[in-house]
Amino acid sequence: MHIPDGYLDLSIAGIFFILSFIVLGYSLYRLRSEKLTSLFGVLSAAIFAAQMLNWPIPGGTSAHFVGGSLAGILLGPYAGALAMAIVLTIQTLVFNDGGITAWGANVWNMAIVNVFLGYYLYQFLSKFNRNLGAFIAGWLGITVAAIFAGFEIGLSTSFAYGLSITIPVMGLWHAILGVIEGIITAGVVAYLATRRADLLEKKEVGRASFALIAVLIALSPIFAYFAEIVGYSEPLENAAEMLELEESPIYEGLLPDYTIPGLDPYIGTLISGAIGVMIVLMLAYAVRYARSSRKDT
Amino acid sequence: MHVVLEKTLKNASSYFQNFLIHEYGVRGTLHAIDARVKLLSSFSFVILAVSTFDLEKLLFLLISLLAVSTVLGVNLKSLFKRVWLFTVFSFIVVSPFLLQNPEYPFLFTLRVLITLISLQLLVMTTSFAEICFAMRSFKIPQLFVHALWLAYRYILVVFQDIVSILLARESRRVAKGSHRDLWKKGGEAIGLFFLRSIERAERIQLAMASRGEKIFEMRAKVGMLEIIYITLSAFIILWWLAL
Amino acid sequence: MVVSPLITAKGVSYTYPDGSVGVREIDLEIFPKERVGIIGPNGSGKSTLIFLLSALLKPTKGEVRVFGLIPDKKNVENIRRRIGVVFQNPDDFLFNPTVKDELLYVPRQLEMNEEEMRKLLQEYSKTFKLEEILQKPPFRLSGGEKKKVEIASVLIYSPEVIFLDEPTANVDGKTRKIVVEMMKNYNGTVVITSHELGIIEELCKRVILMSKGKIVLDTTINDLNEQILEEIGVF
Amino acid sequence: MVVSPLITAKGVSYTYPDGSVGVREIDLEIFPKERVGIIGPNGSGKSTLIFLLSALLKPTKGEVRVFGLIPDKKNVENIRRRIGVVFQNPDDFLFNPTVKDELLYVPRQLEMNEEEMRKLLQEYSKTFKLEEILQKPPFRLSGGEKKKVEIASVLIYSPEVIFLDEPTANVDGKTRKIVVEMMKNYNGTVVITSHELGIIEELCKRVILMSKGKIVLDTTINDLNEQILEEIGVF
Ligand SMILES: Nc1ncnc2c1ncn2[C@@H]1O[C@H](COP(=O)(O)OP(=O)(O)OP(=O)(O)O)[C@@H](O)[C@H]1O
Ligand SMILES: Nc1ncnc2c1ncn2[C@@H]1O[C@H](COP(=O)(O)OP(=O)(O)OP(=O)(O)O)[C@@H](O)[C@H]1O
Ligand SMILES: [Mg+2]
Ligand SMILES: [Mg+2]
Repeated sequence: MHIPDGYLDLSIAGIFFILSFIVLGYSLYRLRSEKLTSLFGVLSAAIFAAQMLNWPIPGGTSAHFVGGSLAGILLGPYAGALAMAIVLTIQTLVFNDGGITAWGANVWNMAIVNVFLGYYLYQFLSKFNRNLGAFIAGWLGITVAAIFAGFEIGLSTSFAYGLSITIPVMGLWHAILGVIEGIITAGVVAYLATRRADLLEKKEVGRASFALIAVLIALSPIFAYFAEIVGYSEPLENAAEMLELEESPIYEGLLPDYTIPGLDPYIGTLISGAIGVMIVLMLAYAVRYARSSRKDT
Repeated sequence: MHVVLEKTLKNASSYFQNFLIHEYGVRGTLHAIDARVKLLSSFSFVILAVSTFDLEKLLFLLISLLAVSTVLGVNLKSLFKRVWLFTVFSFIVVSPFLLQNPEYPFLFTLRVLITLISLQLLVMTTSFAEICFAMRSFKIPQLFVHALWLAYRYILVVFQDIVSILLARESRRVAKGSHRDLWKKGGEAIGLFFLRSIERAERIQLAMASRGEKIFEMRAKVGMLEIIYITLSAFIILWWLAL
Repeated sequence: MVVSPLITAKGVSYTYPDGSVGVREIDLEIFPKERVGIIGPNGSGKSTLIFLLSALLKPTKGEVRVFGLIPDKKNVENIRRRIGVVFQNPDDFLFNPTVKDELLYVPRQLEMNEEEMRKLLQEYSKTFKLEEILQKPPFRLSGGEKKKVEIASVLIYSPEVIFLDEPTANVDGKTRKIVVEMMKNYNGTVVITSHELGIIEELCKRVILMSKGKIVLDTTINDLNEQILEEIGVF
Repeated sequence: MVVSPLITAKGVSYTYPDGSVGVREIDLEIFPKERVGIIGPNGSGKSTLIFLLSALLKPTKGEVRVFGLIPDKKNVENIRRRIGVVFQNPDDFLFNPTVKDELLYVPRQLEMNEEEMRKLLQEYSKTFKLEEILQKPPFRLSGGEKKKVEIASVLIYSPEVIFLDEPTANVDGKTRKIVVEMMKNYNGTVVITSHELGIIEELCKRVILMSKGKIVLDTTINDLNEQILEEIGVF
């Protein structure tokens, strides 16, 4: 379900960065005086390992076990969100699984929507039947998270598929594969209930803050929609145009005859590209030289 | 079936384990540069890549990054090993557009490839501790970085355990076994492994307690090397804008 | 009559995925019923060699033959049945939910009958004083208890060849005696690594000395002297 | 002048969460600069006792005082800083990405200066022959190498009290000699458990015998005889 770099328009990526910062920041605030348990570490590691197995979905991103609901159930929503966010960060930084610009969106889907929804469903349903509650939390959690992911990429113009494809594709695939997620979630919960029931103690959450986060989740698609309308899909290019950098004096100074007379502009671009690369190479050698003259361990 | 499954799991685990520990032995120029500088420049390159569908701009960026990698001591072969998977992956995802708009899948995949390379310039040359340090100095909350560091360590432990347990199972597998057992025993085995990892982690927690839990702060290094690398990155950005 | 070797290694090297050299260019023959001790300083490749000779690792160069066969998918279960390996680190070895399951792991696969299994279980848990911990999960045992369980669950199915990697580390004197006694009466081939030379002296006639991944000496226990040991860095 | 004890245990019991008894009703005093050996059969509670005396586990009954203090949230970090514990199982102990990070883990926290750390690192990696593996992740080492790294990363910061749980398991003769040498010249309090009586004889004057979670004898090394050991089941 990880969205890589390049799938999202920057405006959409940006709005989800902001939303995720808010909720994650609040979670950190709630956790400020707590010590991270070994369960936290091991569960993060286990979820990390379980997410290894994934395969691509044309028209979407990928499908795999997510574990957001499980994290929410075992750690509570705040620590669960933190655990998932950390798994996503390590995956981005070590494997490139999930983009760095898409980090906000990925955290939103898997660490916030999935965790909070899964936690809440389990708390509500486990009053009636613990295992069924865990199953539904696992299944619905991943499906809704996938629908959010589908919405984000579908709304982005860089990703050529429209909403009418991405949402059904992501949603349906995950609704089917989510059954496995549900089974695993219920299985782990049932297993721990018999061996280490202390790990399943109810985690307290404030009602008001919980409601606020729910509202944020519900409204997030609307924020994203407006961000897409307002934002430029290619802000940097627009910035370049706005600054009229293409005709700027700095640039002319560097390469006065950008369109060398008699050459067609395409070759001109090619040449200036080549010159750029040459300069990059020279600078790289300069870095290497600086390294060889610095002595440290 | 279950034998194949175990084998796959073992291969996958050792594969990912290698991913997690980079070649600490080989140290190129990029390794020496301050992690914060690398973090920022890699991030900028990613932004550049995802901000355009211009073939010229993308090619300029790709060739520049490859040039930087070669000169500054990133092995192109290992770089390729780390980026091919998600590149192919992305191509498959957008391949249905091949007939309708043949340029798009290639440009799209090229963008993804560049973002992957940009990040690898950081990941392959920086230890995880340095990355954590860089995050701390960008004022990312202590708790988050601490959790990141903790999880990273447990991931190493868990992967190592998976590999050794699978070897142990192999050493005492004297019959092929039946498929029926897969579901019955498989679930139990996973649950047990999870429990065991938790209790092992509890002991590692003791080891950390006995030696102090403060995540260490590394010293920043900013010198000529960093300044020239910043210049290099700034040049790439400017030229990209101008192209 | 010429006895053919049970296990042969020809030009065997093993390099770990990260590039560390485990062993290099090993040539070795082990004959039926031999007692072989492998000694050498830490990191000299003893454990790696055991994994290779027991067909758990595939050499990156060269060839290992076990019972005359090159291990492959088809024959591997058969080979495993006839070989027992006691790992150096019991945590890498024990994976069953309880000590009892651990002991019976192989007997159950061999589909022994219940009565036979009950007897074996009783015998081995008595010998190794495991009666009180039979229902405990192995990861909740003390260091030496783990090692005891490990040794017992290999000896219980009487493999033809036994590899013991540091059998006396962490175990108490009593258990050590029992292991020595059992190995003395044992009717198969035994390969032992140990940093405690005593057990090698008691059990093995042939001693192999390793250093930096290579076999540097293959001799009898009587020809071993302090000087050689010191040179190689065992002492 | 009356010397007050460094560590005291009064009526200390520890039961593991699953109900297994680790130790029961321990009364013990350890004085500054003492060398204490703890021996006893597998599962007799030695490791558990070390965890209790080093303030890593909280007794389920009774009271442990370290440096005169009852460990609580506020003082525990200070207490632990003055104590070094070498765990029985190095896999439970090593958690840093490289051997170098492992060795410098505590020095970095103590904010030593670079020069000092460089020197320490050089000294200890030379003594324990770790130069070639400094950049390796600890979990990719051989059994004995792990133990060496563990011992080195505790000795490197010279704590006032050192607990060594089976320091000689899996390590080669040379390393064993080095450890004995270092402990002989060491200026603090040392508590050692070992199944190898040799090292206890070489280093400790006082010996504590444990059996089934209890201290059954607290005596000097000279008063220890085979008969007692055999009775308790050490041999
Ligand atoms: N998993 C691994 N990955 C990489 N290198 C390894 C791994 N295990 C062992 N090594 C290296 O291979 C070499 C041989 O290790 P091995 O475990 O065979 O030594 P050993 O002789 O058994 O040592 P010991 O007496 O300490 O048990 C060592 O240099 C070690 O660092
Ligand atoms: N994590 C654990 N959970 C439950 N019981 C445990 C655990 N660790 C140890 N025990 C039990 O506590 C008792 C004492 O164990 P301890 O590790 O202290 O023994 P020991 O004297 O160190 O033994 P060894 O010589 O084998 O190291 C044993 O009966 C053991 O089974
Ligand atoms: Mg070994
Ligand atoms: Mg112990």
